[in-house]
Amino acid sequence: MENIKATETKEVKVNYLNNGYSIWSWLFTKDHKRIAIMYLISISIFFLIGGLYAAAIRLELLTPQSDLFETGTYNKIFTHHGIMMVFFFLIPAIPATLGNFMIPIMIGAKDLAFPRINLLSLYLYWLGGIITLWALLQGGVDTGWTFYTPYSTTFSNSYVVAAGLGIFINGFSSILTGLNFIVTIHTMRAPGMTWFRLPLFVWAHYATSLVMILGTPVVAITILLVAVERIARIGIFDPAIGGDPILFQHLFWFYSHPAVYIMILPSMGVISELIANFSRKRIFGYEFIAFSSIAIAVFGFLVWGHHMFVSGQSIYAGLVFSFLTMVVAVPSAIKVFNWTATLYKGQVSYDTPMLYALGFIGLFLIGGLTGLFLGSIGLNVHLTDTYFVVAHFHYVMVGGTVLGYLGGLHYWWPKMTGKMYSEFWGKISAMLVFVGFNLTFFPQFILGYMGMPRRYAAYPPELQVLNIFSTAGASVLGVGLVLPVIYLTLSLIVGKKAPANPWLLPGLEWRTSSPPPTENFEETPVVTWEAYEFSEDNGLDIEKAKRELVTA
Amino acid sequence: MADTHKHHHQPGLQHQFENMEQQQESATIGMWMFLVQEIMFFGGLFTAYLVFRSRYPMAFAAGSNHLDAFLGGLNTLVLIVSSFTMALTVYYAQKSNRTMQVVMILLTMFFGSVFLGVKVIEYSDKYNHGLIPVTGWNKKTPVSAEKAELGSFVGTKVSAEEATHGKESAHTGGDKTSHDGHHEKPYYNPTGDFQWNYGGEDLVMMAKQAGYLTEAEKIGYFDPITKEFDPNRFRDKVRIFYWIYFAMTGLHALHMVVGLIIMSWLLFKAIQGTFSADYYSPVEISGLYWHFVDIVWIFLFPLLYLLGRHFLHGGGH
Amino acid sequence: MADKKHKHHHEEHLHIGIPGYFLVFVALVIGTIVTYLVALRDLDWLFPGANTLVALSIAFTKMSLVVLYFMHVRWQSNLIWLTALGGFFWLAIMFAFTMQDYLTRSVIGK
Amino acid sequence: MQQQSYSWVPLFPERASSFAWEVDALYFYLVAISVFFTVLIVATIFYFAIRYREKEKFKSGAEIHGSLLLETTWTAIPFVIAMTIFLGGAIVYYNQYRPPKDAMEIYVVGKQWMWKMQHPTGQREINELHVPVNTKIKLIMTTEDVLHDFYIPAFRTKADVVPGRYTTLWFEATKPGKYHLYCAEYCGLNHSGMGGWIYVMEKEDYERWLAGNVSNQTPAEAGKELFEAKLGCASCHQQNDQGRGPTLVGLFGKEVKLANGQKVIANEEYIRNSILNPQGQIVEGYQPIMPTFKGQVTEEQLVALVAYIKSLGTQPQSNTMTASN
Ligand code: HEA
Ligand code: HEA
Ligand code: HEC
Ligand code: CUA
Ligand SMILES: [Cu+2]
Repeated sequence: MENIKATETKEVKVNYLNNGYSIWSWLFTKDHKRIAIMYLISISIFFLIGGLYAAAIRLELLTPQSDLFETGTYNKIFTHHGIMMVFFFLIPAIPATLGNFMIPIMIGAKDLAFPRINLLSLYLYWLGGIITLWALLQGGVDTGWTFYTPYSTTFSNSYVVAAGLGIFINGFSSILTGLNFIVTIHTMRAPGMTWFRLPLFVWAHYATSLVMILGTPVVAITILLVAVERIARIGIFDPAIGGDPILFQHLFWFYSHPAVYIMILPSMGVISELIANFSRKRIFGYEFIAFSSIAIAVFGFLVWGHHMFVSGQSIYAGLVFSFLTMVVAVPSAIKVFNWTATLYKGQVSYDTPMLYALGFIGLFLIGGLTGLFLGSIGLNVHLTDTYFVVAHFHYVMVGGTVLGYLGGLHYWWPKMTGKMYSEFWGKISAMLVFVGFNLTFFPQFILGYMGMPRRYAAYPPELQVLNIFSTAGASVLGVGLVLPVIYLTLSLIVGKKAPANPWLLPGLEWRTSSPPPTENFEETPVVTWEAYEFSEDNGLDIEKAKRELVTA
Repeated sequence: MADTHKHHHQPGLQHQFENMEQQQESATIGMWMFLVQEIMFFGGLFTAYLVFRSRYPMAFAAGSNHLDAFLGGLNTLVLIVSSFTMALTVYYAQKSNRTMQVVMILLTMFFGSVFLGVKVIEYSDKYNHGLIPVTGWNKKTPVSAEKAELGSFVGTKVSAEEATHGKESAHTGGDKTSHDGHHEKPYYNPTGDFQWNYGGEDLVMMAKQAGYLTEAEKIGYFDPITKEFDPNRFRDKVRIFYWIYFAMTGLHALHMVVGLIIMSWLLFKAIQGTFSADYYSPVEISGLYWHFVDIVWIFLFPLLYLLGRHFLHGGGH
Repeated sequence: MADKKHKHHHEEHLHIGIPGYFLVFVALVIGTIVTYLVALRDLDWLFPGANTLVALSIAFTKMSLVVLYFMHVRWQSNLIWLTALGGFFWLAIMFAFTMQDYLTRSVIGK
Repeated sequence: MQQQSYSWVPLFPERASSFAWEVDALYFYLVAISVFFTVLIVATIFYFAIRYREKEKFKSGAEIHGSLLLETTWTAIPFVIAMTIFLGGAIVYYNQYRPPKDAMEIYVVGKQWMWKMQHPTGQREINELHVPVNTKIKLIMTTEDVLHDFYIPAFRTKADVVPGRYTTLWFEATKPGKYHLYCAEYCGLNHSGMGGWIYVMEKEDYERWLAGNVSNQTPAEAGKELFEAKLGCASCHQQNDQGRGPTLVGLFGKEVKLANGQKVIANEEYIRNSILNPQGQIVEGYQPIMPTFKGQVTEEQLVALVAYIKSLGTQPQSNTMTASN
């Protein structure tokens, strides 16, 4: 207590941002907060690159002919789009930025358990990213982000090895992040921070980390095998030399299905935070949300074959995978119902983060439900490899994860930067994203059922009208997504100074200054309250926080 | 503010931890998580092994028969000894016994190096016999007249007579005479190709009679039109075995090299007297890594060197 | 975790001591030799695949010894037990669900 | 030529196989479930959002922790519904993937980037498949190179073709007409051009077609169709030299430089040879990758092709990448 008062009187507090300005103080930092900021900048760049490729895809598909690009170029464009978005944007998006920044603070620790490994994982991410970018600039890759053999091992004439190497390295970045989180959550919790007092964001990341550790190595070795197979012309995937292309699919999806839960779970964690905090009440069914994260992570490993229903795997395996796919949908349903129930008798406010959170629920709902269409094996036969799949995964990945990510980014922005962003523009862009998104991807469900295959540079003219809608929507979506880049950046310069607790919330991260000091807390906090505790027992000095809010 | 730094007086305590216990616990859990990651990393290869072996057991048996099971077994023992000395390293660190610690680290490193040395011998043997599954990476022998006459019937085009010659010897040649029941032909490999010139027909025929061929083998080894045993097709499957062999043992050897690097660092620190009963967690977690690499080999040895060997030694099938 | 203090006795750290380690070591050596010798015998008269079963059982036993004693899991917290088991369990999942496809290709249909 | 068949329902694919209605029924079942849950959740959210909007700044909401009863309910109900979805899918799939014993067998070979079919009576087709209506047809499929996928949306069915293996697909067409055939597994450069048409014909028409009835087009028209769609020439020969093969615009009568240094005049004989025996005369600067069409094109079709290539003259060709007919 003494400490806080002492620092309050000082003019400029020492925080993680102003305790060193040199470039080295960033590049060699071991502070999880600085690493998170560097990640944030990096993934934003990759997102913009991926977004530019998306724009190119949508422009090409404006007309039925492949007139804007050669078919070969188009193939590279969607491949690059997928690789950039999945491996270099969406997978690290929430864990490496928001997670990296917030987890230690939320559990009352000074840092992650292994700060040096954290920095190493950033460097691996950069190295992987640069190698992959180099491959894309040299001539690109045209295998699709799924790298199916034997096209990728034998027939493709592009930079598969280099891109694969980049993804391989990037994989270890993800593994190390997961490892760090798990250890941190196990050993570094502040006194009194029991497992069931952890914010659900932390639970979600725990589950995510499990998937990272258990799944990522498999895709790493698989991609390595593809690369060696290309270089040495031997291998186990190309049937021309006795190998088996379906084995590749098994190994690839063993990771890449669970990987979709790497993408969605952290976002679900963010949504749990937002829904509870902006309703200003306990989350409904805390344990159920926490355990459903674990259940998703665990059962998510048993369903990968649903990407291979028509691949020639056995019918029996197809049925088992279809069955388990239905089972794994249930924990997601539990979450959705609990979030909805949380609003009941709350004090719901509609700041920008909450708008994103509500948008998330709607869009993830549609994305998840259409996942059931795909998981139903008889229906999948018609739908697989059509735009129905494209629409499904954009609904969960963009409508779900990206919205959750943006919600979280706005929510913690004052904490991370010490500045308030423009609420007006925040709301505008949230609306634009929501509308633009639906306009882009809803027509694709219909296109898919009509039979438009994915990865097509040219398509039959009778499908043009819906494609025009989709492209129009993408432009609105593009504007909606570029806006935050602008006003968030501007807020750093012209934004109001953020108080320690701008929303008057009980979480630990709101009990330290904005931006937090290097060691996160002036003194190690002792936790005596439950997560999302809005009653008097939460030990929050409400009056002081309100005073700050007014003066800021 | 000041009192948060008070722990720094404790040697080896990093700033993010409250106390040594927390730090050590983190290190141990961290290493275990890393090992789980390693299990899955090797797991991809084990899965590939499983899939192909369950389909082509005969080709795998034939392939593993040309690994040197004695050297493989020897290496297993070598690794076990090194694991033992590693365990003792941790023991002596816990006892704060610096001298014995250093001795044990040196021994561990010595056995680790022996292991790699044996591996080099094995690999070069494969190189000399054309068993590396990559074209051009084997020893190349120029076409010499008398060798070309004998010919190898696999991998290169051979005349009709040579082919029959090869077949005859396959049928009449002494099954019991050659040390592993295979028919070795002179090494003739102008392009450095993967050269499987040890037959395999009798093995497959034996298995066929006993009804042991899997569905995949019934298709995989035979010419679709003539329905005869096709040595080229058989060779393709054996090549898969060798590719998996090199991938798995190569990755394992790489882990050994990393292990040796870690041990060198440990040696350096141990000589400085860093480790004691109060602070030995680096030794402990390096040990975990070392033992893990040993465990991988404990499985690689039977899977690659031994399974299927009895097909040839047991006489029957 | 921080509230659950660890007992920190010296004896506990020394685990099984040199004689213990040596016993484990001897067991491992014997296991290796037995594996080698058995692999040369044909055990198919027992049941098909007997050789594989024996070889892998020995390997599992050896692994368990190393994990329990050399890697000290015997004395570790539940978490470490769970982690070690979990790793192998996950591998088993990968095996089982992949093989479920390959082994049933001809069961239904076709 | 037949016109493409469209569904009378807008934005809905034509339904033309015996099990298409099963797939559609399952689809609508799922649509109903989705609408139900979406409306339920969205309406609830809206209701709560308005009813419980913040009335006083920073006031706390009610103290509610959860309810075991509710949790059980909303675990059990989705689980049961999910199981019905699984069962529905399993039944539909089972019917789709077990080929009947008495089906007519057609062989299909995928190849970058064309489909080659062979009828039981020996007729071969490329990128087109003529089948009789109300007849069970089983496709036995493989590929020469990479994965492809034989997809007919109007029949609601598809299956990957895998190199080194046979996969099968069966259907019974129920409505005469002309339907899209797509390659639905990404296979490289011209994946989106690797399509064609399925012609479902009345049984008598099919017999007549088998007997070799041809339509009354001019040879050049017929050749254009062969070139652009049926034989897939256009996948390599485009209106500029960007394709994998040389452009054929303005070829006729030109002097062609061959890889072996020779020069030849591109006359009818040369074009014919280039189609039947492409490896015989390799054009300078190109790889000998053009497959032979010997045995796949009839003499009649050859004539048509030559007529078409002649007709290309020097005028620019229409965009050959369009998937239109
Ligand atoms: C964030 C990423 C993400 C997420 C979370 C999901 C979630 C799900 N996905 Fe998706 N999926 C992808 C990303 C994702 N997917 C990607 C990228 C691909 C394509 C890859 C490629 O080929 O390029 C893909 C492809 C894909 C396929 C293969 C399609 C094909 O190629 O043939 C299938 C098939 O089963 C599928 C199913 C599901 C299911 C059942 C869920 C479930 O987890 C969804 C669960 C959620 C709900 C069910 C909603 C909430 C429910 C309720 C409120 C109540 C009602 C519930 C019931 C009645 C059960 N997905
Ligand atoms: C995280 C994952 C992610 C995200 C966010 C997106 C975002 C988008 N995607 Fe993508 N998509 C994939 C993952 C993702 N996608 C994957 C995995 C595939 C499959 C690839 C494959 O088949 O191999 C795919 C495929 C795919 C296709 C199918 C291609 C095909 O099969 O032929 C289409 C088509 O419409 C598409 C569109 C879009 C659009 C319009 C967006 C929009 O949401 C994007 C909106 C964003 C922007 C528009 C960026 C904003 C910035 C700018 C516009 C630049 C301005 C620049 C500056 C100011 C510097 N995507
Ligand atoms: C797989 C790609 C491919 C397909 C399909 C293909 N070609 Fe070719 N074609 C080539 C290539 C490459 C060359 C140049 C090398 C050569 O002469 O073989 C060529 C050369 C030719 C030539 C000689 C051109 C010249 O400039 O002298 C003619 C004529 C021709 N093709 C006609 C056809 C016709 C007609 C078809 C369809 C029935 C067809 N091709 C299908 C790739 C293809
Ligand atoms: Cu063939 Cu796509
Ligand atoms: Cu999936």
